[in-house]
Amino acid sequence: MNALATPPKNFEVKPKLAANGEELGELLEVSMGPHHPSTHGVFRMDVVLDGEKVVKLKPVFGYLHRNHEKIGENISYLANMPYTDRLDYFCSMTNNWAYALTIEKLAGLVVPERAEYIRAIMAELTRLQNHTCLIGFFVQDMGALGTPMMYAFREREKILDLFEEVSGARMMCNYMRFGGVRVDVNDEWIAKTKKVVADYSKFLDEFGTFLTENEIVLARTQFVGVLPKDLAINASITGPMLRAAGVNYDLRKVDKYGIYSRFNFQVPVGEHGDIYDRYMIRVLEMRESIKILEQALRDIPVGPVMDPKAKLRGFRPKAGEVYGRVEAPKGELGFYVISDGSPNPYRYRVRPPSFINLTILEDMCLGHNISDAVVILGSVDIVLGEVDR
Amino acid sequence: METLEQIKARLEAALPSAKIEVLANECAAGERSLLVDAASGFTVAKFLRDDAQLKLDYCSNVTGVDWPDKELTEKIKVKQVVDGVEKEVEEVKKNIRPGYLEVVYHLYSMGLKHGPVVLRLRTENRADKTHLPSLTPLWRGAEFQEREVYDLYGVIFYGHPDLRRILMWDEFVGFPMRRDYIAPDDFEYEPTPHDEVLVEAKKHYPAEPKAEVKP
Amino acid sequence: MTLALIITALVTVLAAATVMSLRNLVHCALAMAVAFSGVAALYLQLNAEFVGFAEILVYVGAIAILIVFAILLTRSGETPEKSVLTSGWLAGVAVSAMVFTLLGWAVLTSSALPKEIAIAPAAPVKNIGDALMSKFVLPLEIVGLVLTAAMIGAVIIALKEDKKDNSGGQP
Amino acid sequence: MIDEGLKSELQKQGVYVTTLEDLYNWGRANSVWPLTFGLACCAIEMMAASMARFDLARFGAEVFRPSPRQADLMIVAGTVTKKMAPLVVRIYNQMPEPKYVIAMGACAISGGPFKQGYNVLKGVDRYLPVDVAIPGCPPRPEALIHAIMTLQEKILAQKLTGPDRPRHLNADVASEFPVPAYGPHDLEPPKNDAVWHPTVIKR
Amino acid sequence: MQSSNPYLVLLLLAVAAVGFALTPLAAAWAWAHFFSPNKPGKDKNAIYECGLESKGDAWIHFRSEYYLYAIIFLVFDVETIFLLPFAVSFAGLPVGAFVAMVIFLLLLVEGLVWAWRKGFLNWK
Amino acid sequence: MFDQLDQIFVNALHWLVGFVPEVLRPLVTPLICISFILMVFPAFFSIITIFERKGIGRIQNRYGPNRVGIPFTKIRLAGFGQFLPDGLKMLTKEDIVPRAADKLVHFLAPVVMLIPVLLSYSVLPFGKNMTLADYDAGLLFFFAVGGAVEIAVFMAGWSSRNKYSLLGAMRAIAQMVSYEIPLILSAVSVVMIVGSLKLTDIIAHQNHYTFGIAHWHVFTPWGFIGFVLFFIASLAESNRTPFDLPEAESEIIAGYFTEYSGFKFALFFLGEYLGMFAIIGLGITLFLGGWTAPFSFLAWIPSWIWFFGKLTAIIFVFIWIRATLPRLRMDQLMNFAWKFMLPLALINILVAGIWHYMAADWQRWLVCGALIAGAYVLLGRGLMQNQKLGKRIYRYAE
Amino acid sequence: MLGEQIIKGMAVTARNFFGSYFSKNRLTTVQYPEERLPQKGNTRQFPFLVYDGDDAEKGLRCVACQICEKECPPKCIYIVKSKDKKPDYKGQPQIYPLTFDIDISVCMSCQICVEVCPFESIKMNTEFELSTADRFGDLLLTKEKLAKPNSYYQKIHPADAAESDAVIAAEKAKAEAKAKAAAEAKVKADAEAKAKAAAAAAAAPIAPPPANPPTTT
Amino acid sequence: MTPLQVCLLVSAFLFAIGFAGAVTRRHAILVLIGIELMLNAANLNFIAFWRYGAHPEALTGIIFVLFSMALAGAEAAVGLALVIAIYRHKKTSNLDEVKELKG
Repeated sequence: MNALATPPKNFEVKPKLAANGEELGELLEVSMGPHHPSTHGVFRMDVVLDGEKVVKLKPVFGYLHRNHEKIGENISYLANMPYTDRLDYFCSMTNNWAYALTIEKLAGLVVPERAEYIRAIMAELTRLQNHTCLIGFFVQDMGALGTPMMYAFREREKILDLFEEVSGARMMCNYMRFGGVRVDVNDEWIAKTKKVVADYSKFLDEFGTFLTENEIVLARTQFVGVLPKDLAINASITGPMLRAAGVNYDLRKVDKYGIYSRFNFQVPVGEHGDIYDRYMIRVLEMRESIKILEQALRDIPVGPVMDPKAKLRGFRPKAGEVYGRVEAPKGELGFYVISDGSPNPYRYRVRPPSFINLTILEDMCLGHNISDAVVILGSVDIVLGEVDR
Repeated sequence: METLEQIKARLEAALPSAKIEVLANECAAGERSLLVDAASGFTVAKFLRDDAQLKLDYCSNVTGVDWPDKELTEKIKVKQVVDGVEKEVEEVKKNIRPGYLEVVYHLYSMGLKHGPVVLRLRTENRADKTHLPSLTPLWRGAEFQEREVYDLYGVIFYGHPDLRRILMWDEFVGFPMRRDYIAPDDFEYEPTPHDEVLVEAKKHYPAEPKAEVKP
Repeated sequence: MTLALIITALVTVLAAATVMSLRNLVHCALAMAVAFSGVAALYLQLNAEFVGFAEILVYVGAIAILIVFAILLTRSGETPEKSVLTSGWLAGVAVSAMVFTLLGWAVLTSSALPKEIAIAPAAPVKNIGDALMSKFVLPLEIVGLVLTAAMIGAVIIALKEDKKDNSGGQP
Repeated sequence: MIDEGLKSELQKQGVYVTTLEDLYNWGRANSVWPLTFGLACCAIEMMAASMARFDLARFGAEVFRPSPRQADLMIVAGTVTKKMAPLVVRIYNQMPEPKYVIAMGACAISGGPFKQGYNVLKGVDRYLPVDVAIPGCPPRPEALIHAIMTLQEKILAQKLTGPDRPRHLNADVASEFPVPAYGPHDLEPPKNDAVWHPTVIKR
Repeated sequence: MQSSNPYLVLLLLAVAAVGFALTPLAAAWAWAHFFSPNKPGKDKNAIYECGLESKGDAWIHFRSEYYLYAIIFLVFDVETIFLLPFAVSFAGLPVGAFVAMVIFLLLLVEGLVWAWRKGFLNWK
Repeated sequence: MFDQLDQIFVNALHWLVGFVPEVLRPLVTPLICISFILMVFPAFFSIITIFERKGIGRIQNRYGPNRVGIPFTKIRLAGFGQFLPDGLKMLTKEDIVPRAADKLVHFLAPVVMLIPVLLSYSVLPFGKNMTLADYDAGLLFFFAVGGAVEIAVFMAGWSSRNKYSLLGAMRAIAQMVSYEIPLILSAVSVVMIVGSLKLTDIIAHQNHYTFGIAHWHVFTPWGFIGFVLFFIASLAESNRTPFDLPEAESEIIAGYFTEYSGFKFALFFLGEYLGMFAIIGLGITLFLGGWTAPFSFLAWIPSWIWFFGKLTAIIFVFIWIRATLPRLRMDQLMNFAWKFMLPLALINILVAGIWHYMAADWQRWLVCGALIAGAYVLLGRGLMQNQKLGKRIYRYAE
Repeated sequence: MLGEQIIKGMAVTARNFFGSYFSKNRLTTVQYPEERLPQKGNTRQFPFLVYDGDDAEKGLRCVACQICEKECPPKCIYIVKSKDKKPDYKGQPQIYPLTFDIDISVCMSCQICVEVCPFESIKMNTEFELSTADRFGDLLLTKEKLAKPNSYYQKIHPADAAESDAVIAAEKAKAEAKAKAAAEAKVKADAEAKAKAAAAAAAAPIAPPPANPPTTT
Repeated sequence: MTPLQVCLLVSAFLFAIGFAGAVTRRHAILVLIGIELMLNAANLNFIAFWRYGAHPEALTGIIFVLFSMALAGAEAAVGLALVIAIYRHKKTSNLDEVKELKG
């Protein structure tokens, strides 16, 4: 558009010089991704290697930039709901919730109690399946043939069955609405969920024996990719990654959105901030999720699931702006919406946790082996739909 | 947490040169924001981050907003001499509010667990004076988000360590998230077109065959 | 028997000639592996089984790898040099041709060479072991010492700079 | 339209060609190794299809090869953005013949829900010849299995000789497609006219 | 199964291995020649690098660690050609010979321990 | 009768050779044997690939290939026909050689890969009297040609001129080189006790029974740990998980054969598997009594069945490990070889010496066992604690 | 001890291996083309149009109100209204869609069209075996391909179908009641008018104002 | 020609080739390869003379070759290490250039 706006091109790779000014082994510039088995989609890292050691790593984004925000600004508030499913396609329920929460904040809608319970149940189920799959993925990045992933997906299918039963779709649930949820759950479903949740701890036990103390897993993860606490806060890291770095910051406790204040659960916190901590924090979080689920399934009240004031069509919130956020499995998922009173948002912005969690990818990978870089990326837990939007 | 007015007062006391405004928000949530002039944006942000009472050490969300030129109409009464007689005449005056780009920061405190404080910075216009200070030196978390704002809106952050396009390719020209961006034309096959799409799609329809004169 | 010997000899000689005439160093190293295999085959023809296998183990399995690594580490494999030969190559070739003629002449005409003996001697590993651990214990220990010294020396020579760097240049 | 000479030739070869053709097609159809190539949401369902519940392996198609050199099938699973499209085409070009493309999901077929976007390619078939398209957003894993079965049927019906033989058996048809370049707003060219022949629907 | 020349088997095996590798390659070539022609192209025959155009050369100067391990390997490989005859005749040897071999091994191990202590065995 | 069955192949060979004129016999006999090997082991390879895919499938709670059987029929053979279409397809796949590659070396690499691999089959005893060539230094020969595989791997990786290939090749060589030493040293202990490098002698040494139990070397302390070392090293030598770094999919695409397509790729696959069979065969010979039966009452089962049975069993363990474990990192791999396996193998040689010099009673077991176990635990702990690895306790924030 | 946990991990995989021969939970594969998963309650794939009765053309519930077209997030519905009208199930004359196309190569199965449809006419199908080699031919579903009888709907989503049938029945009843009431009122009014007319004719010369017809909402 | 003569001729040829390579080629690694070839030539002589010599049972030739191999290995290790070290300093392993740079 103007001359000033010409973007600078890729930065030059400057070889790291040894102390005596002598060059080390020649640097190898390798592009990992976008078509790479372990970059969780079309993520790309431009890596500069010295031998196998990473001396520079630049993430390259945009290979899945599908203009989510632009589309969101061109369609109505309701029509945008199914698009949020496709942000973090593992966790459509929490995406739905974050978006619904934001718009409810904007329009001042009140969610009935039963709907809040259902939302919490769905969110925690999502967290369970997301964390399980993540562990599967990242053990696969470590080189396992996929067996952990198979087990993870085996359990995931059970949760997806529950989602499908209620919302109709396995992944893209499009389940929540402003002021409640779309469909009520029945008792049969609750009974099924109880069974899945009860079985889940058994599965986690087995998964734990399989992986948690496996010597190779320990060797590959402990003291690798350490993220210091201060850097984590400064770099706006959220979610399990932040807690693994030792910061007690869980939006379910801080913001107490939904009805999380009613549940009795704890926030596990790591010490070293390495990959193993990130892994273990997720495992422990799953245990806490199971606790929440048990309480929620026990206490769920009877009642309506939609705010009677909420309108499906012709929804026009008052002008203003709002930022709403929830603790999605990957971290703080925020939506920032500016309304100008029309049926479409004026500005619609997603604050994707995994995108911002990637800020310090280079810091974590420098000096480590290329194999570690892959595992570190796996432990960040990214989903490209969310990173690039 | 302090109210925005209190923060504003303390800021003004500490940084007299800063021009700070509290913007209203009419919607249910009522999250108001601090509008800071670009020149003192960095110092204000640093104050917010380092102040012991605020300790906004966590920059959650950075985003750009595009406000194109807007025609504002207002009715004003103007005294006019009509036929020698002074009269009050109502006149519709059209103002063009010049457009600008806005960058919004949502700041929280992790230690004190409060927030958000919404910080806004505005560029002078949307064409050539789109410079703003980068807050990446204060919050690493803003790095990619500012890059994104640069990529999609064209705000140039000075002080940013690595300001490049992030989502679009390097050869791309223009800023696609601006409201006046025109998407490239690829409407060759649109079986279910509507509105603008229909207009675009029609451009691709083959020319009507000339009506043949049948004997 | 002699025919097999001659064929093996020809292969070896050809491979060796190839080693010294190819431009690409990696090709040279590979041809060298073939040449050493040929030498090993010659040993086998000469009933020296253990030595033949050891030749493969040491030369093809280890030294060839070492050379290949050295080629990669000095970035010599990628492009052939502009001029492969030293300035005085003609003299070198002449001298070596002379050496070969001389030796060949000596070999073909000498009467001091022993005639082929009827019973081919065998060198079972057990005998080698016995000999090694009795008569040749001292040389063995010395070889051990030399190997250790070579290892330490080579490691120091090859890695000194890297060591220095790692103390100071951690990212 | 087979000319007479060729026809008799075919009849002469008859049995031999048929058996060879059947064996060849059978071999290809039952050993479809996909490329490890996930783009977006659909990739998860693609993985789910190879997982325990649906088990793509039963068809011998679980050998996901990470290198295009060893893969037969490219499952374009997810949104192809304009930034990604040149890479998709290049990876496809780098696969050895015979190779197949499955466009999995709405985005890969037509841009799907995201086709309004400025950075989304409206269908991978603008640049690549798609063999099978699976609608759905995302399609169920069973749908992917169904698509692979459809592809197998398609392979089994292919002719070894004759003018209607598939591309890879014909020396005159290129097996590479030009890789689009990044332009100031769009890819250049925005579509490959040799591949993309949309029907015209007038509204 | 002894033949007149015991090593003929090796030659035959090597030839068979080459034949075994070349036969299917020849068949594949024939198939390609008669039915499915190879169609090289600009992109197809480019180096694969995750779908991007390959930047820089792969043939670069590697770090010296690899060489270090090759050296130690060479030394131990050489050592085995002494160790194996020793092991074969071990049963008939006096304890002194065993001790001599242990000393020989210790000499090598000393080098290894030195490298270990100096941190050369830490892969970087 | 059982002897007949045991020697069926040997007798068949003699019978076949009987038709050949005397002059040609030295040539024809090995040729028949070689063609036999070339038929059996590739066939075994094809079956094993299906076996592996199905086994991994079962471990992962699914079926694995179960549809493809005999072509043009509805017979499915539970999917055991899957290798046929795979082979057919690879045969008819286009062959791509990168433009920048060193074409000659690129072509030769898969061929060269097969030579040492097949050569190593010459000394393996597949059954009683079923050895192609029983050299006096057979074991050394095996190790010598085994080492030559590295050259083929290097050729493949280097000639492709692909970054991943080259990284993979470098990794492969470094890894194979490192694990060859423990491999050889763990075999040395066996040689010390047996007193021969001849593989038939080694089996003969194990082919007698006390209380009906065979004297396999694995049933002694030094033999057990030797077997463990040999097993791990053979995992590494055949590039199997957790040592599959040279073809680490999640890091360097497909490693040194990234640029190989069509049947050349299949040859690498074949070469790797054949190499794996060979090295397992050697392990069986050294520690698991080769073709002998574990119990005297089972000795009637033909020896070749025992050999292939043991081979299959160990391959199953390989598959099992492959389906279970993640991969090590390069430095850990090297550390493991040089700082754990090599010292342990050296100690094992010492223990084998002690075992030889001590009287054959329980004290010998105790001393050797304690030495081995102590060394194992200490070295293992050193390896883990050196990196401060271990279980962690987590706290909960309020 | 080194390797202990690895062995434990291997025990887990071994348990799964052997378990896969005995336990259904350990062998979760559903061999798709032959076996199928039972259909989940609300499962959805692509929309279809419901019609009552046997004739797709006549019984189509859709009245071409174009709400779904407007609300569809990816805009994959295309409707052309008819110029003429045909009677709907209530017997009222309604316009109907001349063209009703859904491009399922774009559809994101979000179900918003179903939610916003006031006429219970668009519903979600469960059919997913739609993969095709002909993208342009097979993936643009026309009205003919979309129209499915109500009985089909009842089969795939019995609960929802019952609900929607109840809604329709209620509306129909309401409409009938209304029509009946209107008819009755008309009859009554007619009768009254007649009577009054007669009476008036008989008695008075001035006719009273006619009674207001009963109004419903 | 007796087998011994064949062996000796091969050995002489190997030696000559190795010598020619070592003298004429510029590349340091090739020089080392040449030296290895010469060593092999010597070894071949040892074995040949052991095979056709007077006292084969003494195994002196064999043992000597084994030692010679060990030393060749040591030589190769150190020599190549030197090449690498020189390369690191001078960025070349071309002997002519190394000489020039020295002066």
